[in-house]
Amino acid sequence: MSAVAKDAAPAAITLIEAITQALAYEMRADDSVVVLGEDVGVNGGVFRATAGLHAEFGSQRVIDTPLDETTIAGLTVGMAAQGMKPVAEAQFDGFVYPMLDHVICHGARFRYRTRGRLSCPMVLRVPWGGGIRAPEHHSEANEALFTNVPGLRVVLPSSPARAYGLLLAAIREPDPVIFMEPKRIYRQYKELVPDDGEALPLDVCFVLRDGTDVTLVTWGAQVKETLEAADALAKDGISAEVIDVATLTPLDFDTIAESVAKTGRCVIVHEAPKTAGFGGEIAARLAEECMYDLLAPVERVTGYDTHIPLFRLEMKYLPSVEKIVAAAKRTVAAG
Amino acid sequence: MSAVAKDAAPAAITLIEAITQALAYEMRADDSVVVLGEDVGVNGGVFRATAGLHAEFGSQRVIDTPLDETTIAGLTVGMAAQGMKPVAEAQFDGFVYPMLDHVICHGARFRYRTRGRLSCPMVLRVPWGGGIRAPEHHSEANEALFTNVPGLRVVLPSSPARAYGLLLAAIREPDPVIFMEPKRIYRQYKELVPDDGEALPLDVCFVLRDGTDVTLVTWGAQVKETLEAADALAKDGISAEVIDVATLTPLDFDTIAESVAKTGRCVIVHEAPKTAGFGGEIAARLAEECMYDLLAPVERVTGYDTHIPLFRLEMKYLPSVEKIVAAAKRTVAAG
Amino acid sequence: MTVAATFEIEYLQYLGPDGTLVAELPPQAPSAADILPLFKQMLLVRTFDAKAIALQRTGKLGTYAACLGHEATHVGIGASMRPEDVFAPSYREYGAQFMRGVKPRDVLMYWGGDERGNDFSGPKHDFPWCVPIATQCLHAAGAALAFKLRGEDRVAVTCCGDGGSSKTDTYAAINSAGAYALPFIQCIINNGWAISVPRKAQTGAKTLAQKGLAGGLHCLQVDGNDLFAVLEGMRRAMERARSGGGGSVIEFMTYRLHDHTTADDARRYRDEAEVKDGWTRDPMTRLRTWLTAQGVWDEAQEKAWIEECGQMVDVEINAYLESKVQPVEAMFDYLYADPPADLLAQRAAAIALEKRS
Amino acid sequence: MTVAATFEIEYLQYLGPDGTLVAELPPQAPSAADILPLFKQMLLVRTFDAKAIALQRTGKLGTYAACLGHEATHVGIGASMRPEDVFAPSYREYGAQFMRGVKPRDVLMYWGGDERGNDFSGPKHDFPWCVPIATQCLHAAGAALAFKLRGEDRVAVTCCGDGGSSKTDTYAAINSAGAYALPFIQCIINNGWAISVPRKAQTGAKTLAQKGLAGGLHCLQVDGNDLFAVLEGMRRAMERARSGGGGSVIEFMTYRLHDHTTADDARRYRDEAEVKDGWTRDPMTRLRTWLTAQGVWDEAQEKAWIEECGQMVDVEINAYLESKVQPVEAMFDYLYADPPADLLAQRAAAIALEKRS
Ligand SMILES: Cc1ncc(C[n+]2csc(CCOP(=O)(O)OP(=O)(O)O)c2C)c(N)n1
Ligand SMILES: Cc1ncc(C[n+]2csc(CCOP(=O)(O)OP(=O)(O)O)c2C)c(N)n1
Ligand SMILES: [Mg+2]
Ligand SMILES: [Mg+2]
Repeated sequence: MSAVAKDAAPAAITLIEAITQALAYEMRADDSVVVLGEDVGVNGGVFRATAGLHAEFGSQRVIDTPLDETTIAGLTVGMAAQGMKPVAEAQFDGFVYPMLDHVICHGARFRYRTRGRLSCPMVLRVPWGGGIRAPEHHSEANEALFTNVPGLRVVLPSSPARAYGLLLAAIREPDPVIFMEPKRIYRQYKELVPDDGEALPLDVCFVLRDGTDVTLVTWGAQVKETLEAADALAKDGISAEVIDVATLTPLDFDTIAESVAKTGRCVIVHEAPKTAGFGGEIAARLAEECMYDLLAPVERVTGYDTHIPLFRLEMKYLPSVEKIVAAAKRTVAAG
Repeated sequence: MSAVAKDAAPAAITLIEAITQALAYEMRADDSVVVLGEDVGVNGGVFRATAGLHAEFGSQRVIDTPLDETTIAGLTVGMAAQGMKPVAEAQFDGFVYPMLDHVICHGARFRYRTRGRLSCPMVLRVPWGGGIRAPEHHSEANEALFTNVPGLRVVLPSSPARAYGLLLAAIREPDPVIFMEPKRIYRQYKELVPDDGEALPLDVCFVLRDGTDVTLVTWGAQVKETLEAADALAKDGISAEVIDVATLTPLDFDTIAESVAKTGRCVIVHEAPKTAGFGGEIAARLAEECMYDLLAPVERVTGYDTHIPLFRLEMKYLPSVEKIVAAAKRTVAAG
Repeated sequence: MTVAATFEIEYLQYLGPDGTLVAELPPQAPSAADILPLFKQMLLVRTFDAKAIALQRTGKLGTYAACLGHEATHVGIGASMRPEDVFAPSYREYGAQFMRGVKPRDVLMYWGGDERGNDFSGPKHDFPWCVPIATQCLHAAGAALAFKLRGEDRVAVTCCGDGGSSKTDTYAAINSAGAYALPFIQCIINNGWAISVPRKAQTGAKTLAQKGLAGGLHCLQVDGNDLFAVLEGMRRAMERARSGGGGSVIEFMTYRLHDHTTADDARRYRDEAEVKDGWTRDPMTRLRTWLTAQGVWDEAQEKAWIEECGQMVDVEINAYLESKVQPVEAMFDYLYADPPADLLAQRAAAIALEKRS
Repeated sequence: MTVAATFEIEYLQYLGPDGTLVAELPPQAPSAADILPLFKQMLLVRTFDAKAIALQRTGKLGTYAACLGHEATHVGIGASMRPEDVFAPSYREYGAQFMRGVKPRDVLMYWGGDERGNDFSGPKHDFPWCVPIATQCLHAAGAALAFKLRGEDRVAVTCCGDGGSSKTDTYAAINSAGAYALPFIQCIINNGWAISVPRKAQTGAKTLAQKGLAGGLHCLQVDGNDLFAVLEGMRRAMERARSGGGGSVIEFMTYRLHDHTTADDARRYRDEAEVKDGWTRDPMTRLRTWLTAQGVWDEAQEKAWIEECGQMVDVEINAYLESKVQPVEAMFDYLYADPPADLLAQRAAAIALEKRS
């Protein structure tokens, strides 16, 4: 309950607690913010993201929905168009598909369609990605569903502090935000995240580590493996810069381009399938805008072009430190 | 009706007539093929793709559905898993979103999920793209919804002959195929398409024109503008090779790579929004695999990162000959 | 036999096709004098509709969805709402929207391929036209949920067709309206056809009104060509919604006298005889007969009014025809409140391209 | 008042919670001797369930969805089907599946994170477990449509929960089954909870059975803890389906005696008192009492049988525990009938990586 207690002394918190803290902060600050989804109420969400919110804000602000994702998405869009700021939860990434129609045809279009008369300041929170030994459809990395859709912002934090700051920004954003949460690192580590209501910008990539030989670009849970890969590379004398993209769209390509201008090499790491994953977009921008900076071909370390397997095999599907290191070394060897 | 008459003398037909011809051919050849969708029956489809089929095959084979895309997709998947070969129609690209859940979670997974016990030999036909002065949601180029999904094949023909051959292949394919039809060129021109039941391969790109200076890669309706751009470039002494990707996934990258190895330059043309459009994947592959062949940065000529406007402005949104020519010339000027 | 539940769905009809009353008017029925402006409104709608079709036929409008035959239902729905209520239409209910301040020119702009039609002159909170069938129903439910959470005395009204009643969104709207006891009215406008698919092919349900039972809503079927029945049905549903009694589903039985849209040719799938029969239940004729019998309307008045309607509509048409196409940057300017840098670069490039060509 | 339609939903219950008959058994009810194997099956299911939970608690299984309390419903559904019928389960109806030949080891493989569980020993045409709620209902409707088009005498049976009855897919399945008059049975297994959301929060509908009215299906509510009621309800629906009478919706009133899954802690949201009360309606107890009263069952038999069940389940558990993990290439090998070249290259790379590490 501490995550929602108003005057709790700052304590180190996990990523999921940072989500709760951001939700609670903004619900206190702005009456129009409501949370809705399956089991978000008394139960506090299957991942406990909304733990304590029902107790503090009641059923008028923390709303259990009937079990239907179309319903959640449609109600969210409708409420948002009428002056509320709904934060909807998809229980798992694999259940987001029935939400797409309302998000794409309406959420992403209300402002455009009505020349600004209506808008859709909604957030869709989506626990995202594999690696938690969960059942089928609890492990998808499907950000590419959203990244080709104009009018959306697709955000994927990878630390407690960034989760807090980016979620605050997402809720305050006047346009719809798809907020994907790397569930594998929900409870991976704690960090001190002051509950100061400070949002982080939705239009920048975060450079997590400076380096000179190769740029490792990633987002979400893979930030962990990527940083570890940078450590391993350092041991071999390779200096890797690590960038957490954080906001996939609209993309802050400048930060990536600057880094590659310096390093001349780039490895993109993500857990979604390779083909037409968002990594392709970044590689494409490099091919278009940074060709003369590149000393070596761009590499992508990604999930395979198959479905993430059930959990007995899933770790073999995901990008690993080993795979990232090998790719980085290839770029260094190449030029 | 001629398109479904069995012994009609071969006549030049349009792309949409080639679709009808392929459907009729395969329905005659294979009893398990059925067609379903909204208005596909007596009405023959809003684009007339199923014109005459109801008269020839009856309501047991040509099935009007209740007005619900979830229904169409779910029934299709269920029927396909039980030994039928349903060819479902989404009336327009903008109505495909409620179909995604069944297509992605089930159609693309039945074989994988059951280790081959069940499968899903379905085709989803989707009239695709803009430029016909239609109402809202009748003009989307949303192939990127499908290209990051393992287990699907995404096909987009661009001529009557390729529409015929690729649709036959799609229906015969034992796994699900998303068959997107460039509605802007449904009736653009006619060509002789013998009703010989010959399928075209689903794993190759088609080189429509040989060239030496720049490779223009495109699909769907933009093949028209791209060929015209090649003509215009030829007048300026620039020899453009034109590739119709046709099957986006699984991608035949080899054909593209070979061409770029020869020309050293590549312009990718598509009407979907640029960011995270499928063009990004092709550019990424070039950055990864063909960097040393590239004489100039890759260019993309695409829709803008906004929704295709209603029809008063839509042509300004779409790639034009002028934009393609300019991009190709930039690549030539660059190196 | 133990019975778990029983249900009964009422049917309302007062004014029969021949213009005489088939049942006593409800106590709350408007007087002839009060009905008259609504009849005039119906005539205005019909005038507009005919002119819009003509515009399309002469290439001056894109695809247009006519509302011929739906006037009593549409106008009755519009007349039953307050400005602060929210309306979530499909793409056909101009008659309801005109009563809320939407102008014919807005309709024409929309079907003329210009987004500004959706920035219409009606209530700023009303939803725009909605092409993806029945998705608007869930938006209305979301609006109703917002009203309930904020304690506002407002009702969300939405329309879908007989085809739309098959759409899962309609069920979702109905079910959530029931689950949250929302101030919500689902109008199902049963005009017999969903493009080429007849009502009976949509569902095995005997009535479309009974779709509401799946969500525990109050269900009612009314003669949608009888303005009195429309008004009484809406009155009951509004009263229930405003008094915290929750949502309703009303099925309006009407008939699509025109093609589905101007892009459709109904002769492919629909008997001329059926259409002829549809005309015998025309909502205008019966109301005209009744009003004339009541002595508040006559041929001369009708002629004068129709002329006036024509002039009013022509003003609107001219406003539409004279409207300038939006500049190319309009496709960028309304996407985000705070447009990202890359998009602004694309915008600049598009403008530059315009200038060049 | 003119009535457009009336509906009545029957409730079936024969064997009350105390094990005595509350109504005369239907003529088609099985004899005590014929019921006995089903009771034994229920005991087997319960034994399996307890052992599966224990396996999960000791880290030898992933998340598992228990079926404690659902045995009469599940076994009754399974017993009512023919092998050639198709079953489209959710993720909980092992009791029905075991009767169709699915083995406990298949269930364990699935929840143990191995796709081979879905290549189960049951009918090759049955659908696999389905995680996206209620999507299986539409697959069953699709199967039923295939049966109807091919003129096969087969019925498609599908299950969803009380939560699943809110899902738009369920409505879509019901509506299409009605529109095409399909041989289709929608079982709604109302166990009171959808994870933490109680039945009453799902919908304003008085019964879940009435969801079927929206599609014009026959609707029935039965006591899902009374095997006789389950069998009779299914018998009627099967007869209707086989005779071309179309689809049915049956709501089975039961209770989830366990947490939602082993990943859930129901104490967060559910009163212990309610669970205690749930146990008073346990489907096993009442049937045991009745069978004992009929003189076909006694404590000794039960003891012996439960021991036998334990042994049978242990064999299955061992088969599961001893199963080898699939090789890495398994994630590539079942994606396409005809795998594309790039995928084969990824497959080769994955195998190479395996060999290296
Ligand atoms: C989701 C979706 N699918 C298909 C269409 C194409 N379409 C437009 S109108 C229509 C029929 C609608 O019929 P009905 O709901 O009865 O309303 P009516 O047009 O008769 O008023 C169809 C299929 C659409 N607009 N949206
Ligand atoms: C589309 C979808 N949304 C959410 C979930 C997560 N989830 C799994 S089971 C469940 C509750 C199901 O309740 P009910 O339908 O009553 O069936 P029960 O588990 O009680 O048998 C939820 C929300 C899911 N599996 N699929
Ligand atoms: Mg209709
Ligand atoms: Mg339940």
